[in-house]
Amino acid sequence: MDGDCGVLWGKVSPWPLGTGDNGVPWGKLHPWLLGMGDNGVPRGQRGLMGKAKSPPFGDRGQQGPMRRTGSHENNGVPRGKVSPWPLGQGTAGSREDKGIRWGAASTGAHGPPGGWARRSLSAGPAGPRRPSPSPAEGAGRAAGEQRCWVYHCSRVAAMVLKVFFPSCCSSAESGILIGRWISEQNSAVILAVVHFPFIPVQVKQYVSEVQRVTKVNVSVLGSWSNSKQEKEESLSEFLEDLGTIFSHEPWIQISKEGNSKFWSCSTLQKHSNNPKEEEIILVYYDQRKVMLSHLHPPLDTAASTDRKADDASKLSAIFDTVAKSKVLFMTDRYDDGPIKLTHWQSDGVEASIIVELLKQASVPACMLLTFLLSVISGICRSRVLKFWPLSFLWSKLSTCEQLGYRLQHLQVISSNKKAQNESQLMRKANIFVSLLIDVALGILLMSWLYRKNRIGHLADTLIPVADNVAEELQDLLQWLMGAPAGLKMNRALDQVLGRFFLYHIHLWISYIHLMSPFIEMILWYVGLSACLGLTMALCILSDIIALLTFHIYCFYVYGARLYCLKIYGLSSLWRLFRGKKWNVLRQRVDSCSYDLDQLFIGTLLFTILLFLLPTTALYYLVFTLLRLLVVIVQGLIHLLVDLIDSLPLYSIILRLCRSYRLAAGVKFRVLEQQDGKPLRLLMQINPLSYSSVVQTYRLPTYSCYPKDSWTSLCKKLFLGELIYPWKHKGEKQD
Amino acid sequence: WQKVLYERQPFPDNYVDQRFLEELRKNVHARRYRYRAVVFQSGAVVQQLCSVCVFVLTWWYMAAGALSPQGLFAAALASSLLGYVLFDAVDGGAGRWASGRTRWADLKSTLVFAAFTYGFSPVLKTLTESISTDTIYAMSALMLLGHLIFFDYGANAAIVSSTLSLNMAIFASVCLASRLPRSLHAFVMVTFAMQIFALWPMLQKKLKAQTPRCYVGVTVLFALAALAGLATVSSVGAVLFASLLLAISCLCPYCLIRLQLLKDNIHGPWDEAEIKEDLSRFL
Amino acid sequence: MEERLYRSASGAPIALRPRQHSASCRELAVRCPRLQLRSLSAVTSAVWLAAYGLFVLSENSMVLSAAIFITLIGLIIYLHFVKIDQESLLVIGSLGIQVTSSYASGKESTTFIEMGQVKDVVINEAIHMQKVIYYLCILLQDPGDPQGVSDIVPLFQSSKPRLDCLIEVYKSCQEILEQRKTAPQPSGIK
Amino acid sequence: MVENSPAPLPERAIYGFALFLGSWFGFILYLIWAYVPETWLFSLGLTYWPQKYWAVALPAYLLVAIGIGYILLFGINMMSTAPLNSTHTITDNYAKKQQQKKFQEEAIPALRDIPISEFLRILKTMLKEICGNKGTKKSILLSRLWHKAQ
Repeated sequence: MDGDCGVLWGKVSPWPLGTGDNGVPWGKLHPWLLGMGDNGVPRGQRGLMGKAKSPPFGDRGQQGPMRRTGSHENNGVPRGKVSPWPLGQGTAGSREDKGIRWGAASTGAHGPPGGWARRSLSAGPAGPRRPSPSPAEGAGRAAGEQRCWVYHCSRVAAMVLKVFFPSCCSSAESGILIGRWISEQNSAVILAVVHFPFIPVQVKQYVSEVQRVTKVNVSVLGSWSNSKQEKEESLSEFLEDLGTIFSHEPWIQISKEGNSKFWSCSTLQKHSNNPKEEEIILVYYDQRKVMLSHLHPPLDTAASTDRKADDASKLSAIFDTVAKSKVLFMTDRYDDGPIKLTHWQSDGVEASIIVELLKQASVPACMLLTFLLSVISGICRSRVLKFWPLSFLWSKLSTCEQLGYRLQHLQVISSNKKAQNESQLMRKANIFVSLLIDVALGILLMSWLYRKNRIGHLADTLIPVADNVAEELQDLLQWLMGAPAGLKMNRALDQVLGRFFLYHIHLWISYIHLMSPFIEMILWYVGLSACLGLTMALCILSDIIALLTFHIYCFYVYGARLYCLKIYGLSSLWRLFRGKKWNVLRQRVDSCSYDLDQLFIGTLLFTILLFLLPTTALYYLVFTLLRLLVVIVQGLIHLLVDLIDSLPLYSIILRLCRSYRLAAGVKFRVLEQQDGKPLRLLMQINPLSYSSVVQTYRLPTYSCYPKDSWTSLCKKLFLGELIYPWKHKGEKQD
Repeated sequence: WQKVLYERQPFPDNYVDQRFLEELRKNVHARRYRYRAVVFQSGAVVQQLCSVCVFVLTWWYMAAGALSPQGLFAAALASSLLGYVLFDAVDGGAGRWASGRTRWADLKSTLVFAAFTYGFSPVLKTLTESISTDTIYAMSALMLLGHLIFFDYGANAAIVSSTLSLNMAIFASVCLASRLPRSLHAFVMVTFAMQIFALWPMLQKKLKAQTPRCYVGVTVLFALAALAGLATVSSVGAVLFASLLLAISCLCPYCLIRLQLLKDNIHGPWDEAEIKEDLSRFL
Repeated sequence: MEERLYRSASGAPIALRPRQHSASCRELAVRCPRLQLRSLSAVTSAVWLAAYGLFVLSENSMVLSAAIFITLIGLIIYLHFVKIDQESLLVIGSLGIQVTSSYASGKESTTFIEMGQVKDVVINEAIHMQKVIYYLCILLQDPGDPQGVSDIVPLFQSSKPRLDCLIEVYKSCQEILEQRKTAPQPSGIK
Repeated sequence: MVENSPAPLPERAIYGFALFLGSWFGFILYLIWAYVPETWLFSLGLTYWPQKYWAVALPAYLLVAIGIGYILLFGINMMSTAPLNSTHTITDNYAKKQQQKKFQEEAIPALRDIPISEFLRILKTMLKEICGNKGTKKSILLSRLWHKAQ
């Protein structure tokens, strides 16, 4: 293994690597390598090394042959576009070399030799030490056709280096910058400043510890000098020397002089053959807000795992980095560690003790609740309730639907499973708040209802109202049986229809009178349901309205059926009248030659139906209007219920009070600037608009009203198809 | 110069030279008409106008009570039997043989027709009683006008639809029949309408194809009969109707032939816009 | 930098103010004419006159108070949600494009589009209110299809500058956008 | 089919003639209805006329309907134009189909759409070129554009 050792870097381009040192597969494997550096033993699984064939950063990385000469030059560090890493540093270099060599060897052993050799070959001509004139182009060619030019112009960062600097560190004392280097965007996210004095080995240890915990490639990125007085020559030299200890490419040096707002910033490229000046953009960000905020739209976890590497946008990478290194910020200010850091400090932990206690207490309560709920839902699912008439009834009563819905909610809340991601957590919180408010409103309603015998009053008024409605209907029918509004109706048909409906009303009135003694008792018990929530009470109200206006529904159905029959007959006879017919196979109207007798009978029927249409249409119109009135009242009640059910109150309150928590994106403000100093931007969080908060976190409801558009509703009304406040069975499947 | 746009030429894009109108043609589809032929063809229009007139007259007499339904029924039966015999006799049964229609089928449709009409005639009686008479008249007038417009006079045009024409006539007859005093009247009226609007044009068409001379005679006789009938009701109406018939059969053909001279269609090497979609589905 | 005067599609005078913050950062602001006191007072007095006429007819003082109320509410809504004073476009090479529109009341609405999503900035023409207008828009990259455009973000929607102004903005945007295309890769890998 | 071709056929000519006569007849009838006093008409025995009111009302309604038709047409136009942020302002389904055609070496390239950004870039360089001589015609500009786009 002391010969050539090709290492897989990625797959994009052949790359002339370093000055001939250690070949290390980079990517996510860094933490282990550091670990090896410390102990001389690889911590990671060897097997995984072989999988480096497709590292998560594969698209960005390079691959190429590596010539190991075995020399331990301090500055001879392999660098790549992926993630230059402080490897083989001065002090530890010789000791670490062994371990790294082992790592490389194992890669060679486990990696698939075929693909490997090919890549080495293609990389061959580039040779070591020779800088490639235009890496982007080379990469494109090597990668082949599938990597088209758009990729490069949109994704590959230009010569601009972006430094994301936490604004809380602007007054920190001099030290070194810790953060993550995102090479594909050519940007550095500074997380903290380590103050002088420190021992380099300890810093490395600390960094590797952080890496292990947070799974973020935290590294030392550069130096930070905050000189209150005039610039000290020795300090700046020292800072440059630091760059050789923590070798990172590029080594960022930021210095602030006095109270000047304009910092100077420079990068050190030790191995650059191209000493061209880079443009640097300093972006200040609020560490706390960025850490806590939740960028929208949230990436789908399932879809993002494989695409995350190349598809995650720049901003989400930065947000992700800061959010993941939460642990870094949790260390106490007064903790006496070997290293002094400046970053955003979380406030004390005293209050969280109570929260912890509550958490502990909630576990048994949740378990009990879960058990009860599973029993209830088991009963509900039992087969006895599934027989036809009952199941039909359940599906039509909105109370039952609402009950089932709430049961589901309770199950979600009381489940012991930890919420997997932010949106699930949000959903739980939203459900909880909506349930809480619902029950509070319900109890308020109940306390109002059961005072001063209001139930009795209600019952006393209900019966006369129902009677009154029936009488009004009777009068309406009498009017229709005459000559309503001067319309010319067919007298015979008019009489028949009118008598039929009058008989129905007669039946209805007797039914109401039979019921009247029990109404108050029923209302009293039904009112108790309000303690389950306002929505429950409203659903019961809606059901009561539906039951009390059953006669109107019946009339409507008769009228609609009759009218529908007429409309269909007329439409087909109208086609016959014009000498056309409906072609079922081709779904269109074709011309057709009818026989003489067919024509005659068709036209005769057409005439008769046409002259009878106004009578039927009038009955249909009147009863449809009545029905629509009832449906609108019910619809309003259901709208209210849906509003309470689905409004994501928690998210809205969060947006109101902590608007940065829900971020739609960011916005930049250009800060005042000076010539020769880097451009300074302030990154602020752009909060999500309320409408999109509601849209994103809206809880799904069972929504029992149909989702017809207005045009389709009008069409249905015109054609005499039945409209229901609930969904049809067939539509549910769509 | 070449008539192409894809090559570079030292002319502006909209340039044309002298040869441009060489391929122009005029009045390709124009037809020379002869006066006698046009007058002969206009007989169909005259016939149909007279049919409508006779139908309305019959209804008038029935409504006034001057014509008994039984009498009309007998006359209609007799004439339709005569017509039925004539229909086969004119071409010696060739048309029937070609269409493959049996006498049994004829009898069956007659029976179906009679049964339905007889069964529905009481309904027809009460159907329109609440609708004002003026509305009924307006509706019938419109329907009869539509019948005249859509009738198949022998020209092949998009507007012609014999089914629609017949249906409109039946609709008008049902409307008018519902104004008659009794249901038997209604039955007889609808029967008569069927005869005059459905059967009579079929016989006419056959006559016109087989014996043109005879057809001219029948037309003249029929027109005279209609005029005479109209004269008994309203002399002004008869005068107007007679002038209308004369205008259609004599003046209009002359006018048509004179107007042919003004025809100025141009055809050339260009593509005329053509509507590919079948527009008839909107009708 | 100095302002340059142009006209909007409807003929109103607008001012374009380009500002170069650094080589790869440029801001282009288009300022619409401010709300004229004259037109404001004309509308207000018209509404109040109409209300006074109604008051004389109906002799109900509710009409007057309602008119005042409606005018105030309408003015607030107009200033806060409708009237846009300035629209600006901040192009930061390698970072993204930020579109800001500031309303007359001082409210600002900002959208930031990352460079990775931006396919191009183009001048487009479209039919708008029965006439053809030119407008500047950002084409967003379709993540599935490298040639495709997933969405279009129109710029300067309220001021609607004419073509001469748009060309000016287009050129300065392209200068920065072209940097990202021609620039070699970061030197860290050399 | 006969109906779809716009050629002036003889049958069509006859129906056109009938329409011509009919419209004249209708117009004369309208004039008689509108201008001749009702008593004169009644004395002739022609009693079945609509009210004279409609002789004025119908044309008025028609005019108003035409006005409303214009407004409706404008509204429909505005509804059916794509909004400014729609991708249909720069491409459509047919353009996508053309993109799928493979480019062949040494052959006349297939007709294809030039993406708008490419087009503008070409136009920008072209405009600089053209600014000098204003006499350049549009067709030449387009043909050059075409050659550059290849």
